[in-house]
This record gives sequence, structure tokens and C-alpha cells, in this order.
Amino acid sequence: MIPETTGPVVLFSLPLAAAIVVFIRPRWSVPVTLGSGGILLATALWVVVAVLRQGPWRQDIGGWTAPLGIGWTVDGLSAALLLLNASVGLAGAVFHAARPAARTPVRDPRFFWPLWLFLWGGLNALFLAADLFNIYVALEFVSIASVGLIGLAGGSAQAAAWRYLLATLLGSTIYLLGVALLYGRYAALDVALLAESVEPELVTVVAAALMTLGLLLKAAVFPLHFWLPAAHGRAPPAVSAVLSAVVIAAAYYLLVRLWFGPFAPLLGPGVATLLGLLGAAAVLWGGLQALLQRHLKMLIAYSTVSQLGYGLLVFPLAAAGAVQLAWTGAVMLVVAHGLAKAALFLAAGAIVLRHGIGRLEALGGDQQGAVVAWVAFAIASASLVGLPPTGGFVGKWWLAQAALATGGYFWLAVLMLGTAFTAGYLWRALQAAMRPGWETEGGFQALSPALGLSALGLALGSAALGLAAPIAARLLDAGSGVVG
Amino acid sequence: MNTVQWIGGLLVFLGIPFFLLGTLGLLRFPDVYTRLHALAKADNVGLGLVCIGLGVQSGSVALLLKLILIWVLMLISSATVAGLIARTALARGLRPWGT
Amino acid sequence: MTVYLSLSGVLFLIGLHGFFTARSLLRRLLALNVLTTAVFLLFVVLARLAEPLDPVPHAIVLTGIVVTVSTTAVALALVVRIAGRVRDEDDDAAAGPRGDAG
Amino acid sequence: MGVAGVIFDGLLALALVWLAWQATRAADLFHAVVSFIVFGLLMALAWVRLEAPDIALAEAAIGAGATGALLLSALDRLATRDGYHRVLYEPTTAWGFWIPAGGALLGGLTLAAWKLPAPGLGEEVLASLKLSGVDHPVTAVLLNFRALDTLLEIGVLLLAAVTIWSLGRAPSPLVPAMPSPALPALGRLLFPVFVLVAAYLLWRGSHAPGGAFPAGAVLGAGAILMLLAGARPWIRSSEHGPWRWILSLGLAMLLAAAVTGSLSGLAFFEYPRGAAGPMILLLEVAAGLSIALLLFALYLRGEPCEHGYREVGS
Repeated sequence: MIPETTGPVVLFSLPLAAAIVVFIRPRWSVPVTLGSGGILLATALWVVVAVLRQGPWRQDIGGWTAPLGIGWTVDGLSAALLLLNASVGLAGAVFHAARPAARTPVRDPRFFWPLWLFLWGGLNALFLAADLFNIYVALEFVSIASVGLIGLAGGSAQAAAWRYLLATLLGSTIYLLGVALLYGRYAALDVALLAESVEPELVTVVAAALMTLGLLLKAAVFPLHFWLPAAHGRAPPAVSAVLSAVVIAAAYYLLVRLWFGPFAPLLGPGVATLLGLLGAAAVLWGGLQALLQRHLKMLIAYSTVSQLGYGLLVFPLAAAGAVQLAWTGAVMLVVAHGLAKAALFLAAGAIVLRHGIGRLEALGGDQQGAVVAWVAFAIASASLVGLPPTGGFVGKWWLAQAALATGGYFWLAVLMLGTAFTAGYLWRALQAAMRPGWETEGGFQALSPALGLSALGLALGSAALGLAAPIAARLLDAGSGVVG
Repeated sequence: MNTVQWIGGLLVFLGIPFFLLGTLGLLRFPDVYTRLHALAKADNVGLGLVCIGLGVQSGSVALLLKLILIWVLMLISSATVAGLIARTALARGLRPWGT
Repeated sequence: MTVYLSLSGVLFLIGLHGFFTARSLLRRLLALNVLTTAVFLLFVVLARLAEPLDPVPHAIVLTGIVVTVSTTAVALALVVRIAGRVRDEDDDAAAGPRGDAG
Repeated sequence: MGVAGVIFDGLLALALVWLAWQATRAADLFHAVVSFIVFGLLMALAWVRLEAPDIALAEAAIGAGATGALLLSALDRLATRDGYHRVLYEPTTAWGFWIPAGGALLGGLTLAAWKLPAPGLGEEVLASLKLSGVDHPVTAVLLNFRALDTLLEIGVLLLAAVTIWSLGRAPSPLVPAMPSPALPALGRLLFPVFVLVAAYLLWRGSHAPGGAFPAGAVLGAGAILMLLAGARPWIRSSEHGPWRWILSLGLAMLLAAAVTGSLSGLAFFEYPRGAAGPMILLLEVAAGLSIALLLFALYLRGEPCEHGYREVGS
């Protein structure tokens, strides 16, 4: 019997090792990436099962215990995000491998694969890390890989990559300042250790404010979202998928980790309401912007700003007392959003590749050959809107219950209004398929069925999350730090 | 304080006027070339005296040798850099003062 | 040590101010580097205040310096590319329609 | 020493503030970059004053040396672009709000930092130093206690190189417009010194300030200096060439060492009993070499071509 501690080791080491192999031998890129992607998905599933079976665990690196050494935590939250990362990573890799090379705006296809695997490894390192400075290094790792992947699209994407880089670097620097203050006060960097020793005093408050600000910038929370639409809208499809689904979720993951871990004593009604209001503003503003977009990918990109706002509703609802419901609901929503959003970007990528143009008016007409992609788009939309029985529905249901239980009718209204917006802009996108489109010169590009299927897989996953709601609830409860 | 330390201190003290003169030249001389002249000559002598003085004062031969090595490296690099600056200035068409 | 603690704060402010007011891409990058240095300085001052001298922040800052030079190099490479976009029009055409097909 | 030390610290701090201000505000971009480089050099002095000689070495070599070279060469390339000024203009968004917000944060920060007790982990490190396999605490932290950070850090360097390569081919490296016969001679003369210094720092690292990071930084900065002095870059990007191997070596070896722990029934990144010393030495050499090479690769600002670099006119 292999001990379950092998799981994180594989999740950490394999992507990096594969990235090195792919960097040295570009010719082996596709088989190596898909092969290791399969193993990583299986390992992530195994870790999820292990957490369900025996609860969360902690692993010390190098045999040194915390304050001196670095540790990894594997609990329901990190396992869920590891699984999300593996699913999106594999689907994106399949999509990219099957794309028609002629129309993809990737400048130098050889470098996509090492960067993709590096991003994968960096995200896994981030989800495992339990040490604030280790998280900083992993954050920078993820930033550079994301910038490289966005820049691959060339042209204006490189300008978008630059803005993203500046925003994210500023975010990490501010975060690091908070880490320095915490270290100076408590001589510890480990999240669990800090959670035991933190006291609600000025240093902690300032550190919490700084780290939250940095992470909000990275999570593109309104009004710090200015960099996101261009970066996510202009990157290659697979890259947009992973950025919107996982990289944004990673910053959110850290916020939740910190506020329900070390900073839990500080989470008073004031802070919680502030964060909730930011979330509400994001939901409405992002939704409105998405309604106004003319390009399919920009619409989806603005939708990310909007959807992540729901995640922040966890803070006011939890502070009002419905900790468990709000927590499981918000995390469920973020994971379901990740799968659905990645599916949307991949489906949109396939559709846009087929038409050669991304404007909504142009996408109608003959849909032969893009049916699977549109079906995936529709299923993912259903999950994003929150139609039963999808994961999005379950997440929203839990959040709504939490709002009802605590009398937070304002948050309930935000939830409803946001849903209306979501339905509105996604309906606009789906409508485009029905209308007569533009004739494109040279006709439609023939697509490999793998493009649509990779999107469909993710969309079905997002929907199936709703059916697996009891298991998901049990997983997220498993040592989420709140309940444990 | 024994004699060796006195000698070291004296050497360091002797170095100071060279630095002062070099800086004065940098501030008061009319053009790039003369300023370079002041810096490259006076400061290097000053640095040598300070290095040797500190080395002597420390009383350790190894440290003295290390400090002398630093001085030699400084000499080489400042000579090269001064040459580069002067050449670049000439190439840009700056005429030496008085010509 | 008060001097260096204040220095760290002042540098942070200068970096922040520079970052938000500078128009030039390169200057923003410089401001960001100043900002990072201020954070490193805080770490090392904390190490110096601890009794005995704490090596962990030293290691953290060493790691941080290498990470910073990496990000700076990536940023500079990007600046040079986007500044040169006007000249690289041909490359962009080869890369396909941007924005739309992206 | 007391009064003189305080005066020195005060002057140093003032100079640093002035240089930082110049670096972010100076009207002339060249002036700003040079101020920033000098800022890095003076920071090295500040690190020495704060009893952090390892950081001082790394800062002088990386902060001032490598970053300076990168900045200057970028500046040189930007100066010749017509399009630069077009990109220069960027609409600023709501900064009027963010500056006061930042000021308020800083106020809180100062208030908070003033009374930090800074307990530190010095005791813990010293207590575990014997088991770590090295005598120098910073090296022990870097390559044993917090080796995972180091692994990710080398990963960041490699990733940065890959990212830069992905942006396009390397332009010809910056060679001084006015080559002087003295410069290549200086380069030839100094490079052995750089190698010697790097080796010395690496050797010292096990028991005194020094080690892989400063050593790699010095070596990398030396290589960039060679390039500035007119040497042709010798990293080739042939798929069959050894360079990609060599660049990835540091990360690969750290990963291998980490996994070895798991495979032999210990924790991830745990060194087998008694083998910690030699393994750390091996990893240090690998890490130092890859830091040097990767710094050099970063400086090339693009994927090097099969035959060195694209000639200027072609």
C-alpha cells in the first residue's frame, strides 16, 4: 500500500519534471504532457478520496517541523482545487494539442508546453503550501508562467501580459510586506502555527489588510479587475481557460485560507461586510460589462470578474453565523465556476477558431461541426447561471440558504440579480448561434472533435458536481479549518 | 596603540588629502578629460594609502594582501573605465579644454 | 536600527508613489523594484532585531532577490517587445488576427 | 563606533532615499536607471551594516550588476524605437484614490512596525544546525530547512528564461558602440577572477557567509560583463545541444534530491542520515552553476539562435 503522502509529492514533482523534459525535448511535448496529465488527474482524484476517507493531513518537508521547516496541508479545500487544476490542465492540454495550427495565434508553439506544465506545477505547489513565504514564491512562479502563456498570443496580448505582470507583481509585493510584519511579530510563517498564536492587535490587522489587498489585486476583485479582461480575452483559448478557472481561484483560495485560518479572529462584521460589498459590486459591475461586450471571449472574461464576486459573499455570511453553509457554498461555487468557465473558454475557443473571428454577430450561420462545442457552451452556461442540478445551482443554493438563515436579504438580492445578469449575457452568446452569421473568407475551418469534447468534458464535470453535492459537502467539511 | 597601528593610522590619514584633492578636481576642473585625470590619479593613490594603512593596522598579513588585491583590481578597472569614458567623450565630439 | 526601519517605510512610500504616478513603463518597473527592496529591508531589520541574529529572513531575502531579478528580466523583455511592436508588424500578421481570434 | 555608526547610517539612508527618488522621478530615463544601479550598490552597504553579508554579496552582483546590465541594455533598445513614445502614454485609472489609500496603509504600517518584538527563529536554527549538515546558518536554511523555497526559486529562474525565450528570438546583445581595446582585455583578465571568486564563495558557504547564491550571482554577472566587453554569447539553442540540459540541471537535481527522500521512505526533501553534508554540497554546486547560467540566459532577452544570434542588419 502506497502511503497517501505520496500523492502530494507526485502532484508537486511530476509537472516540474515533465516541464523540464518538454523544454529539453520539444518533440515529445504532446505525449509527455498528456501522459503526465493523466497521471496527475488520477493522483488528484486519489488525494480527494484519501481526504474523504481519513480526513485532512499535514506533511512536513525535509523532516523539519514548523516554525523552522515548510509544510504542506492537504485538506478538503486544497484537494478540491488540486482536482480542479488537474481537470482544467488536462482538458486544456487536449484542446491545445488538437487545435488547428494554422489559425491559432500562438507565436511559438514549442514554448507552450513547458510553460503550461510549469503553470500546472506552480499552481499545485500553491495549493499544497502551508507556509506564507513558500506561497509567495509559488505565486511569483504562477505569475511568470501566466505572463509567458498570455504573451504567446503575440501582438496586443503582450501589452495585456505586461499590465497583468505589473498588477500581479504589485500584488505579491504588498502581500510579502504583510508576511514580513507577521514574521516580525510571531516568528512563524506556517499558516497553522500562526492560526494558533495570532492575536487581534494592530500589527496583525495591518498585515491582514496588506495581504488581503495584494490578493484582491491578484484575484481581480472589483475595482482591482482592470487588468483581467484584456489578459484573459486575448490569450490563447486553453490559457484563458486555466487563467480564469484556476489562477484566479488560487488567489481566492489564499484569501479564504487566511481569513478562515490565521485571521479568523479579525473577521468582524465590518471587514466581512466590506469584502462582501466588494464582491457584490464585482457581481453587478462584471455582469453589466459582460452584457455590453461584443466579442465572445471578452464577454466570458468579464463574466469571471462577476462570478468571483460570489465567492466573496462567504465573508459576510460566515461572519453573520452561517459559517459552514456559506463556506461550502462559496467554495463549491468557485470550483463549479472554474470547471464551467474553463469549458466556456475552450468551447468559445473552438467556435472562434472555426469562424476565424470572435464578434458575436459573426458566430451564427451553419453550425455543422461546432455542435459539440455549442452543447458544451450551453451546459457550462447552465452551471454558471445555476440551473439545477448543476454544481453552480448547489453552490448558489447553499449560499442562499446561508443568507436566509442569517437574515442577509441584501446578499440574497445580490445573488438573484447576479444570476439574472449571468443568464442575460450567456443568453446573448447562445443566441448568436441561432442567427445567420457572417460569411468568412475561405469558409469555416474544419475542427478536430477533440476540441469540442475537451470543453464538453469540463462542462459535464461542472454539471456532475451538482449530483455529487453530498460528497462535495463532506469533502469541503473535511478539515476546512472552519469546522475542524 | 603600538607602533604598527600608529604607522597604519598615519598611512590612512595620508590618504585623505588625495581623496579631497581628487574630489576638488572633479568639482572644479573645466571638462570631462581634466576631471577624469583628477579622479583616476588622485583617488587611486588615496585608495592605495588607505588600503595599505588599514592592512598594516589590522596586523594580519593575509588581510593586508587582500586589501592590496582590492587596490590592484580597482586600479585596473578605473584605468579601463577612465579610458572608455574619455574615448566615448571624444567620439561624441567633446573637445578637450583649451583646444 | 530605527534609521533602517524608517528607511524601509520611506522607500516603500517612494516606490508606491512612483508606481502609481509614473507613465513610462520602465520607470514603473524601477518603482516596483524599489518597493520590493523596501520589503526586503524590513525583513533584514527584523532579523537584526532578533536575539540571536535570525538567519531565516536572510535566506528569505536571498530567495526574494533571485525571484525579483527573474520577474524584472521578464518584464524588461516584454517592455522591449511591446515598445517594438510598431516595427514587428510583420510578425504580428503572421501570428493571425489578434483580439478577434485570440 | 557608536556616534560614527549612527552618522554613517543616517547618511547612507539619506543617500538611498535620494537615489530611490531619482530612480522613480528623474526626468531623464537614463538618469533614472543609473540612479537605480547606484541605489543597488549602496543597498549592499546597508546590508553589510545590518550584518547580512550574504545578501550584500548577492545584491551587489544581482541587484546592481545583473539587473543593471538588463536595464541598460533594455534602455539602449528602447531608445532606438520610434514607437516607444506611443506606448509611453497610459491612461491612469483612479490613482487619485489609491495614493491616499496607500498613504493611510503606510501610516498604519509604521505604527505597527515600530513596536515589533521580532522574536526570530535564531535559537531554533542554531539548535538544529548540527543535524543540517552545514555550519553556516543561512546555507542550512536555504538548502535544508527551507529547501523547498530554493527549489521553487531555481524553478522561477528557469521559468523566466523559458518565458523570455518564448517571446521571440534573441536580438544581438548590447555591445558598446565604441569598443576600446582596453575593454576586451579587461574582460579576459577579469573573467578568471570571477570564476575564482565564485569558487571561493561556494567553498566558504558551508561555514561562513557565501555559498551558492552569491557565487552564482557573481559568476553570472561576470559572464554578462564578458558579453558587454564584446565576447560573443555561447549559449546556443540547438535542440540537440547541451544548453537546455545545462540550464535545467539545477532544478532537475533539486527535484531529484527531493524525490530521493520520498523514495527511500523518508519525507519529501529529507536527506538520508549522514548524507546531508555531501548532498548539500552537490546541490549547492548545481544551484550556483544554474543561477549563473540562467542569469546569463535572462540577459540574452530572447531565444538564442542556432548560430549564436541574429546579426544586426539581417
